Amino acid sequence: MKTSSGKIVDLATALSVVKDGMTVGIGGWIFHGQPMALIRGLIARGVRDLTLVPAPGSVAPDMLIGAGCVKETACVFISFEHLGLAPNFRRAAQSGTVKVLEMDGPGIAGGLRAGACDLPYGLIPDLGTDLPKVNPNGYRKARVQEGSRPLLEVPAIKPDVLLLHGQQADEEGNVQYFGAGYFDLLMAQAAKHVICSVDRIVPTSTVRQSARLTKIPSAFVDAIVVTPFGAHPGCSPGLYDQDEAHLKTYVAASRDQKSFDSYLDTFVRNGGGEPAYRDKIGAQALAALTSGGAAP
Amino acid sequence: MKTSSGKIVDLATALSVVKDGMTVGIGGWIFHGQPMALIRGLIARGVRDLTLVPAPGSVAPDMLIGAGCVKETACVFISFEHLGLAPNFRRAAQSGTVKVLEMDGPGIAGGLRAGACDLPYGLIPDLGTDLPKVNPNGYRKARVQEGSRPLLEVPAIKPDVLLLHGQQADEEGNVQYFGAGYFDLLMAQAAKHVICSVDRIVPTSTVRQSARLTKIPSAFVDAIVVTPFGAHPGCSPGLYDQDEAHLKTYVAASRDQKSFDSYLDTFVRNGGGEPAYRDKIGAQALAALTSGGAAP
Amino acid sequence: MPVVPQSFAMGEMLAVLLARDMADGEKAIVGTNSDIQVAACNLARARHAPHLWWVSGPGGMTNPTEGIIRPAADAENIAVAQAVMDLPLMIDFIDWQVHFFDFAILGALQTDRFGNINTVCVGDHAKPRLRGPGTVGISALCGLSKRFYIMMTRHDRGAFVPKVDFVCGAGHMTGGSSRTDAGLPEGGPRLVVTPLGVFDFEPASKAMRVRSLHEGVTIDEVRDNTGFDLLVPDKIERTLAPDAEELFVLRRAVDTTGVLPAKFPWPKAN
Amino acid sequence: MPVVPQSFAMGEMLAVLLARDMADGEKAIVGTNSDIQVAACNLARARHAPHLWWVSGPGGMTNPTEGIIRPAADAENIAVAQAVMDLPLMIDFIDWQVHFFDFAILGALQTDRFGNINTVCVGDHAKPRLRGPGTVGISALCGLSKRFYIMMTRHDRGAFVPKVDFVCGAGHMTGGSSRTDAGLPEGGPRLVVTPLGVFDFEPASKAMRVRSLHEGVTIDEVRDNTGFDLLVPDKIERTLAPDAEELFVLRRAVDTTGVLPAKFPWPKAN
Repeated sequence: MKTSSGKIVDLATALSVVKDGMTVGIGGWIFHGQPMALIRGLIARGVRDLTLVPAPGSVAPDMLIGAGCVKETACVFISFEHLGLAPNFRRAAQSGTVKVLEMDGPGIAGGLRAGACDLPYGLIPDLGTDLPKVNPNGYRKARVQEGSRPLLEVPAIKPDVLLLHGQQADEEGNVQYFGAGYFDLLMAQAAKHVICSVDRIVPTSTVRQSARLTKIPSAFVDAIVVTPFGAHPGCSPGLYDQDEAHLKTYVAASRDQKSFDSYLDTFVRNGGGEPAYRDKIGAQALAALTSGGAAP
Repeated sequence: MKTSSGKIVDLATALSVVKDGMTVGIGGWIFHGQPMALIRGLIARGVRDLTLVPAPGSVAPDMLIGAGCVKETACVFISFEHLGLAPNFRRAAQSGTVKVLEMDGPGIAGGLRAGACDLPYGLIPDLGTDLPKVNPNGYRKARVQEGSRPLLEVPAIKPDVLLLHGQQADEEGNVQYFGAGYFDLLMAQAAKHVICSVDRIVPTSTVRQSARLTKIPSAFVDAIVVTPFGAHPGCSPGLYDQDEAHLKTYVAASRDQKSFDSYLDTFVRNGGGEPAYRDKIGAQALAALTSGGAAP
Repeated sequence: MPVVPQSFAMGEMLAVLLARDMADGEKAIVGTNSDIQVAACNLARARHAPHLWWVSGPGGMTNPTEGIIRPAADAENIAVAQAVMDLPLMIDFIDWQVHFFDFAILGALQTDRFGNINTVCVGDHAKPRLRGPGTVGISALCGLSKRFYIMMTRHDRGAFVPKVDFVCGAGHMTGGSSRTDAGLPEGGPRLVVTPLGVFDFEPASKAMRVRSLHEGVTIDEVRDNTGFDLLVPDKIERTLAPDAEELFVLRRAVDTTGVLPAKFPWPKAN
Repeated sequence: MPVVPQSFAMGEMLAVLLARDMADGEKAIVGTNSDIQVAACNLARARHAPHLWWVSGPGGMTNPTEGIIRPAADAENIAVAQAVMDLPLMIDFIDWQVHFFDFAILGALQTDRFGNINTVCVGDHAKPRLRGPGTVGISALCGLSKRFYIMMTRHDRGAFVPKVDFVCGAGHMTGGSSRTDAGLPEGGPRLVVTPLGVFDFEPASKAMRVRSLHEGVTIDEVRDNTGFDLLVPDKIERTLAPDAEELFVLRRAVDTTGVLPAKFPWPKAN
């Protein structure tokens, strides 16, 4: 007996669960595995007032912020690395239009683990930083046992929806990564609903052949969207490099809101979805990213 | 420049750190990856008054207990599966000669994680069991926030020495497992000193070829002992099966202390170490375990 | 025990009875030394629940299905699994998370009227008459999964006691609402399957109740072998025996080397 | 900045200076976007510290050494690594454990007299003049490793300030014993390497001190570019420039494609 798991859905169906005001987690790591097709889809839908909890990221949180979808964002690390600071995040943070919940590695790790464990809070070491001063709800002094080092309590993090990007999945919903898994599985355990974009679908027999690559087993996945180049302009590890040229275009377009709106109108809000986006980027540009020579 | 990491040592050197009265962790899972050569070595050395913290195990904790090396043992699960109850553990627990610190999965997981994290205790759910009644130091009621489920505090577990068994290692001290890693890495993070037996040594180039199999990276390993058939009579996943015939001999010999002492005199306390042990088991028996046909 | 000669082994029957109660898409966990549990999950996957997801508790392999029943923790399961998770990644949802698993299937040294489970000891813990293997994941699986099954390969007054000597897995505790009153999530045991019959728990009192008796088993035989008063409905059902199709799939797709009949034959009639 | 034309790039010099201070058998962590850190660790491994162990913080690969400097998180490092750990397995020793790492090497938007680090913002956090990327592992690595290095690719009064606007990595805090008084383990910054010189911290006051100036750099130039008073020893050492053997190994075994000179040339003399 073979029936559909029902987990593979189109982009619109997958994103229909995301409502204004929700807390949205984002996986990946800086330019690796940013779930950009899902991000573009959310912007096209015009969701508002999101609270973001991004793993250390780049263009995914930055684009959502630049598109006006975000009320507040946790910031563990949002960077464009050698391309500079995250331009829209920077502008929003400096002008105060988006509230920043300052967070560090132990804070997100302890909070996600508490979320995954259905514990009210996690215990982390007090590392003497200024984070508790600017995020007092996120870092509370813990009652400490005699002789113990100072500790903080960090509240559980449980995103309403989590957006991930993997390289391939099977019909069952097992998602495989050719690179590192970063916080993706821990976030999936903590989140209430997990949407994962993948570049391609493969038979379950292919998944079984390299079971150690299945970083997000099907039990942790609610919806899968098959979107080739769905991590563009970031990289999809093992499949294609990040698009340096397009990222520079993006940074240049982010110099002010008007210019960035024009970028969004061209690439994201044109009504054509991912097929139109891929056309805009162009066949030669996409092909070059897959050939191993695009990295600087 | 190539020098020795100094981590590969002989059995006697590796075990010289184990002193009477220490807390000793044991890795593996039931009959999988029991570090038996290290256990036999400890018995031959005559260490006393150990406190054991075994991952769910079988013949490793049972033999140490039967040899009189143990003052008290944590018990998460000690079983001979289809071969019945762990005979020496059972006898010692029923007669009260060894104190049993009753523990469950959440207790050891929370305690090891707290140990690895240098936290004084871990928080686990209160699951309504009788464990806190018989192990009140191991399970304490936690102060609970409004609306939270009842929680327990479990103190950090930090074994003085941890004994593991992997299939192969390189000269750097990277230990590879062909099967599952169970609690071994978490225990290695929590322990103060980690000794790992392996069936064979391989070049680092071999390790690099399948880096995902390195379950215990070299940074977590203090000493490696190369002992072919070092997990016998348990199995070394992917290399040889458990020795059902010898395990039945073991169980039969464990019917009383006199009989078990005779087993130990024959197989363990004969002054010949592992070479003599392998001779006693015999070439044909060992060979059969490697051929894939020994499992029932 | 059944005096009617059966065309299937006890282990096969238990696997079939458990598989029938599983639904498509559910999530389950299987411990070490769990041949009947593995068979039940894979039988359900092969028949009516193709998207049932199960994971080897210690080994982390998900949905290993090869037509051969191997110990759930074995390395050979990696080659036929959909994923392999490291145990420290799994403890969050095994030992802490509420209702991650739809069900687990657990054996026991003792169970009692309210489906509490004991695998620790018979008699006083400080000086037990019989020292069992211990608790491992039983506390968490009984406490946190949406439901669990109790699978007993023996049904006698040593195994079915008025009150377990040691609670290592909380069932319905002392009955009624005592489980949720203690702060545990909704759940508890749903069915008890034994060589004699199938049992459930009466919704209000949460006391164990006869649901069906296997072919050839009498209610008196069950009473004689149970150390407490079972609730007995007016009309006692007869367990629907494994049918030809169930046995065909079990033997040709799940347990092709006959592990279940070899390891779990019917106990000798006494 | 150095007016003497150098036969090596700034990135190469920083890598060499850092590598020299590493000892065999030490454990280190390298974050994302850490070309100089990767080069320094692999140079030390290739020369005097063959058993130095380093792990990619986000990616989990250990000791990837291929003669090419790739981003530490990249998938291509898996094929040349000794191990690959999943991040949730690593957080215990990265974010919690005291003194697991011997050292980390960190950059910053700002550092101050006591070696505290800021990568969060310049100005008030609520309305910053410059919003930086954030803290990620810096808090834990500064707080928990046995020592750390501060590596600055610019040396000016914007980067070297009397007091950082936001402490995201605790150095010697307010100097003296303030770090351990606050309950942090022994540790803190050991060296600061910049395009102008090498700096350390005076043992009692824990204030930043000139250790050596690079060829062509004057103490006045350093004072002009540092926003606080550095401690200056009576005799100022000259930094020992990378020697031929160091550069040979760096270029022929560690950075064969020339990532460091391409990405980290000397700043233009002003």
